[in-house]
Amino acid sequence: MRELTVKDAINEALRETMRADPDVVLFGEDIAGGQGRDDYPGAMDAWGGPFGVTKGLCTEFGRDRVRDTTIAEAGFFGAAIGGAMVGMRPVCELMYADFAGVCFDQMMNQAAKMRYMFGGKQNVPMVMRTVVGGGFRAGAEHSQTLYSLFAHIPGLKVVAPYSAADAKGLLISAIRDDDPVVFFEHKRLYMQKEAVPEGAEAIPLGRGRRRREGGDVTVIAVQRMNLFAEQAAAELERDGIGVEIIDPRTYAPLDEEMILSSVKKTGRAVVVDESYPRCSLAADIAALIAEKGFADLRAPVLRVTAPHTPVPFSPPMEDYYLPSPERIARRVREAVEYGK
Amino acid sequence: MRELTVKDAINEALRETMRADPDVVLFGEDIAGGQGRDDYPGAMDAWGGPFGVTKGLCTEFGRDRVRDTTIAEAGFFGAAIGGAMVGMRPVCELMYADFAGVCFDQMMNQAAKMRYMFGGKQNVPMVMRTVVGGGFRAGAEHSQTLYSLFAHIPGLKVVAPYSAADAKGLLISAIRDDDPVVFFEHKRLYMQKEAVPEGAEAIPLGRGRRRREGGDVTVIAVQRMNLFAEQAAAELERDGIGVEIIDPRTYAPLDEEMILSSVKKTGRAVVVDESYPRCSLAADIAALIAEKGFADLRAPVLRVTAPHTPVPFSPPMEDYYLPSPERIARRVREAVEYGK
Amino acid sequence: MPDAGVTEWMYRCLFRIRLFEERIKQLAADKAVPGYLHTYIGSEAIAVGVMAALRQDDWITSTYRSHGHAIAKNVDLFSIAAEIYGRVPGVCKGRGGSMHISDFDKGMLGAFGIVAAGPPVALGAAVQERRRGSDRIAASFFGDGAVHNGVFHEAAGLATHWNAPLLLVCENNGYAEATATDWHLNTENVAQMMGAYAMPAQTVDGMDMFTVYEAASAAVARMRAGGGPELIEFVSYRFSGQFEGDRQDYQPAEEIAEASKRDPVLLARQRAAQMGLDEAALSQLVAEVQAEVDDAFTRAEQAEWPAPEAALDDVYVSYPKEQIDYA
Amino acid sequence: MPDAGVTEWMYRCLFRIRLFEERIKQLAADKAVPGYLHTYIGSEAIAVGVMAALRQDDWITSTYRSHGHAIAKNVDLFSIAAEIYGRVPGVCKGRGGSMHISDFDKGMLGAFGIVAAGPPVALGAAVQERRRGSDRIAASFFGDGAVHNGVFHEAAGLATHWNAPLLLVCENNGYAEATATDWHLNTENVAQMMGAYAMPAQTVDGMDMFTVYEAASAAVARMRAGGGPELIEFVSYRFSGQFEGDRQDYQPAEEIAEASKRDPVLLARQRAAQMGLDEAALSQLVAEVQAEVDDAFTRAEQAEWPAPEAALDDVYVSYPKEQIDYA
Ligand SMILES: Cc1ncc(C[n+]2csc(CCOP(=O)(O)OP(=O)(O)O)c2C)c(N)n1
Ligand SMILES: Cc1ncc(C[n+]2csc(CCOP(=O)(O)OP(=O)(O)O)c2C)c(N)n1
Ligand SMILES: [Mg+2]
Ligand SMILES: [Mg+2]
Repeated sequence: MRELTVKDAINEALRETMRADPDVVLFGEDIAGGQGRDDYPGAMDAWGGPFGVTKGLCTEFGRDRVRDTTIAEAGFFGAAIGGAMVGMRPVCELMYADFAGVCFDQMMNQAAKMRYMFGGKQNVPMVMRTVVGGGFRAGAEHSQTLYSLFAHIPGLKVVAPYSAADAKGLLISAIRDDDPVVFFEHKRLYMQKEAVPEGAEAIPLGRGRRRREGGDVTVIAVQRMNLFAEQAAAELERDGIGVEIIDPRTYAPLDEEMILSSVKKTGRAVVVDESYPRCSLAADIAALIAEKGFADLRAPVLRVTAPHTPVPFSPPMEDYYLPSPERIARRVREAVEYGK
Repeated sequence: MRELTVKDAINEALRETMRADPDVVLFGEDIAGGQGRDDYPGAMDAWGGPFGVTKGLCTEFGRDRVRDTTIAEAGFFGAAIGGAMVGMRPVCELMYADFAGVCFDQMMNQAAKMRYMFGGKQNVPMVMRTVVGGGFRAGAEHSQTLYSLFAHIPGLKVVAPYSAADAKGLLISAIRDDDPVVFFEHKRLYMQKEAVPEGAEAIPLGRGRRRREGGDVTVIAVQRMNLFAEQAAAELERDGIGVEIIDPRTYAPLDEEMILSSVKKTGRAVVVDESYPRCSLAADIAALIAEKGFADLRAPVLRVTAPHTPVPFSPPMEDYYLPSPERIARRVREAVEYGK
Repeated sequence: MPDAGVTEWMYRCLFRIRLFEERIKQLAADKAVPGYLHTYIGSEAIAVGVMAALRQDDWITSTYRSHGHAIAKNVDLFSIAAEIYGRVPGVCKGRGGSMHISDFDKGMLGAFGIVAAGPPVALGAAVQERRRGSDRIAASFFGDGAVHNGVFHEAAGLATHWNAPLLLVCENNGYAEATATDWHLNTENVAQMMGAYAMPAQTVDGMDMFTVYEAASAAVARMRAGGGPELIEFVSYRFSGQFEGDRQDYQPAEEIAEASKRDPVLLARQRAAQMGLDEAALSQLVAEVQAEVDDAFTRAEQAEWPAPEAALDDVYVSYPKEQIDYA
Repeated sequence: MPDAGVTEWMYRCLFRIRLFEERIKQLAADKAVPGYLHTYIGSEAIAVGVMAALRQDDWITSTYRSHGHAIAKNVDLFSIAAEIYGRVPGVCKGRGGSMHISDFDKGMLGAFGIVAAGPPVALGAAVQERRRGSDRIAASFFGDGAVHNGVFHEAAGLATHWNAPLLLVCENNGYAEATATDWHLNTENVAQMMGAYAMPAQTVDGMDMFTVYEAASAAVARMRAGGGPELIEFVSYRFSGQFEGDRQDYQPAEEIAEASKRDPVLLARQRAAQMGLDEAALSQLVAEVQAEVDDAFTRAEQAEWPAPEAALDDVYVSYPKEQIDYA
């Protein structure tokens, strides 16, 4: 099977769903680019978003379906919600998740609550695509993950894929889903490659992926942290420590069964999330294990997260800030040595 | 000592700090009321906010220091931040925490990050006062707690008092604090009374309050849940189950020591929070115990929270939705019976 | 001018709202219903006139002050009353309450508790209808206070940009909560603000339902023919408090008295004869509406309460049940 | 017209910015510095002219395109370069980077990565200064694209409401990212939008630093004397890409060529003689500035890296250390 980068896999998922359904419409800032200069060759699709993820879609589908917007996120997210209720399947790009604060009301109080609050007569089948993650030297306002702000809110579904095939299959599901879905893309994963099936094969939301088998410790890794967990696991294997890596892939709903059955086997859990530590996905998953997996636990549920600080810019500080394979390995060893 | 309601205790804390410091300025919608009708007797201070918490302050301190604003939360929260950096000590009211989405960027990316991001030269000594909580039949957009959205963000301090004396002492600390503080007030607690000291006695942020001693189970209760925990504890006592109730009072920073030392004693923990379950304070505190208190645990760390749904309006549904003394008691019994 | 059928509907609708809201005030005084109650008394002509200019299949967004909009969108009175009581036959199954009366099947996209949340939502529906080739339009109702909120401006700017068939209906009822509109506006009126978006805008009397109808009809006709957005500011007066229980200490007695001279119901009565409704016909119509309202509330009061567990339904179209219920 | 001292400062400042940014472009091409880089080339006259009209103790807010504002606020070039390199002597200790160059001690409230975050912050400082009786004012710099964001509107409305000494400086450089300003605006220009806030506003050439200075000085004088807010839209051109690495495929060559004829540096050179700076004086000044810039970067490049653990400092004024570090 041909390999694709995460970026191209997402582009393909959008292209295929747009071909299949004329009501799939994209909104975002410079998701095509060149607005106002269409008569100038090379203007249209000059950008495809800051990372080129949507490049080429405007050329194929036109400006009606690939809508470059003004810098009015609350406005166009609200519009996507309204459109979604009457037949549109909007895919709205929030250029960086760090900007969530300017349109959070639309997601939290409208998209998430309307079906419930108004008695179940209407749905909001929209997707919010947004870019997260540190390690890009992008500073405190272009590096946050903020998964948990959305996972906290009932009514939203939350997806954060690690690999290219998962990104494609899960985005297809997200667009076809009748509920609002927040789809996180990690800027440091865009160029990662994986064999990706041709055609529109959906991967159902709510199912995790066991990325590595192991008997001693279960490592639950959020999005990019799967990369570091893999590196840590390889090193630990040399010391005879078997690490099982689980990528939940979606966080609302969450594949509790896969997590708990792995912990049943290993008796130890380390949750890795590059987010802020407080009220994070790491805390959420650790609490789940401490409640429903307690009987199986032979060691404390450990977490590897960022410190309780904004994301620093300077490389040495940011490298220290982010979870590393070394820190993951250290925590895994702690879990293994606990009580010995 | 005279008794005060939570509402009056908050009003007194504001009044006393405003008398002591002319740079304490209040912003909010109708925190006085009657703007444009000052010539009409009874117009000024007609409201004092929807719950009358700030009533009378405008009459004493005038419109320059008690500023009724337009419905532009992002604007006046941003202004409070700017003022705070140059000598003001703004206390900004967000009428209901449910509106956090319209000014979340100001709190998350400006108030919380500026000191750090710009190298530590400036501070943002502001307070955001906001009203939370269910049980008021106020529906999905006027009943949320949303504590964890703010507790997730490094740079913010988070306070959620239960009792009148705590409300006064902690608000005084919050206003005097040189960091941005989010101060949650529960609408169903405003009329609760407690003996409150005269004068400006501050209660330091970061210290919990042990509200009840008990040897069998530690119940960590968030804000109004202390009321229900108390009721559950009284009932459980009749069956010889000793419940220790801890009110953390502040959540960033969190009194980890008080929580962990109690769990060390009881070996069992139940965390009660009326918030949504995912990535909530309940999950955060449960994860803390599962990591640092594991060795002491004799039972799973249990949680009592709202279900993963918006807040319903109709009384039977809302009563079912909110944690109840019965549900707390059931969880406590589960913890006690675990393994027996 | 509306034809006889429309005219009769307008009178019926006007009285439905007024009599419905008067009952609500009574129930509020008696503490007979739970929750916040925001009545529409004083602005009835706006909902009636605009809805008369719209089709049933046009979309609207409403606010926490939603009763009047829902009634004028022909949402059944009983299902509104039942919702306010929090009962099963309520239009939102008791999940919304008075602030969220919205019936999607009748063309309501939502009734929002967040000021200014409606305009962008209505905008999106307008955009989708037009790109599909339908001539349905969308109207968004909001108050004078909402025009200071950034979301309103973002929606207005995008509406012009997309030439969307969006009617922005600003209900200027003189107050935003306890704050007077003449104080909170920086401009003479709201219409003047729309130059920022190169959007046609006008300020119109909101007390006479026929004046409202004329202004709205002209705008709607333009939009059906492919035109873009327009804002109409209708000037009315908030006779009740911001919500029931508000003592209105800030609303001068003379001001209220002055405004009452142009009470929309009074004006409608004065124009009845001229509109072909004689005394007898009018009082018969009012009697019929009163009976309708009485019946709606009597049945609502007796309607069944939802099962507590119904709190767990309708969060998602699809989601694992055990991840909804943490009890 | 500025006096001789100010004029010389303006020339120095203009070249500081241009030569600094040219060095940045070079470093970006060589991938010699980390992170996003947004250069100010084409808008130098705006920062120079406005800052010349302000006092050092007036407040400003900047954006992710912050180098020019910081330089014109007399922030030391070395500490800016060091920040961009992420080194200890950086103005933000290496915690901010290129997008967040801000020196509070020099009157900068912040340089924000969020579009339109600045205006309300500057507004608050303006309000506090005035209520304290100081005559300090605040100026907020933002781009043409920011005027569509709701926060901008909320700040503008409140500024009029509070009669705050707030100068809104809109840098209309022809593009918001890859989107042309003539496309994204609904109006002829940005100034036209301010009628919504009854705020004085004008559109002024942003290429000639003396024209900028005159316009800004008049507004500042009004504010020092107790006047309220004003918006000035300065029209410039973005010669570089949105950020370094942007291929600018959407900026027509002819357009760039046309704009270059009014390059702020070119115009300044043309006016030099008239302003009392002869050829010799000017080239000497430029040589001095070049040396200054070279020195700043040479030292910055060699400056020490922060200790990794410095990531944990300055989050709060007071907070338990063990609750910051979860490593
Ligand atoms: C974003 C937001 N801020 C504040 C409120 C609280 N609030 C509810 S109604 C209201 C006044 C609205 O006034 P107006 O827009 O004139 O509408 P009216 O109530 O007069 O119909 C306010 C401030 C809210 N619901 N949402
Ligand atoms: C709220 C928000 N939305 C989007 C962005 C991404 N973004 C950064 S710069 C920019 C364009 C701004 O254009 P303009 O205001 O004209 O300023 P310029 O870059 O031209 O100086 C955008 C969309 C952002 N930083 N913040
Ligand atoms: Mg009003
Ligand atoms: Mg620009």
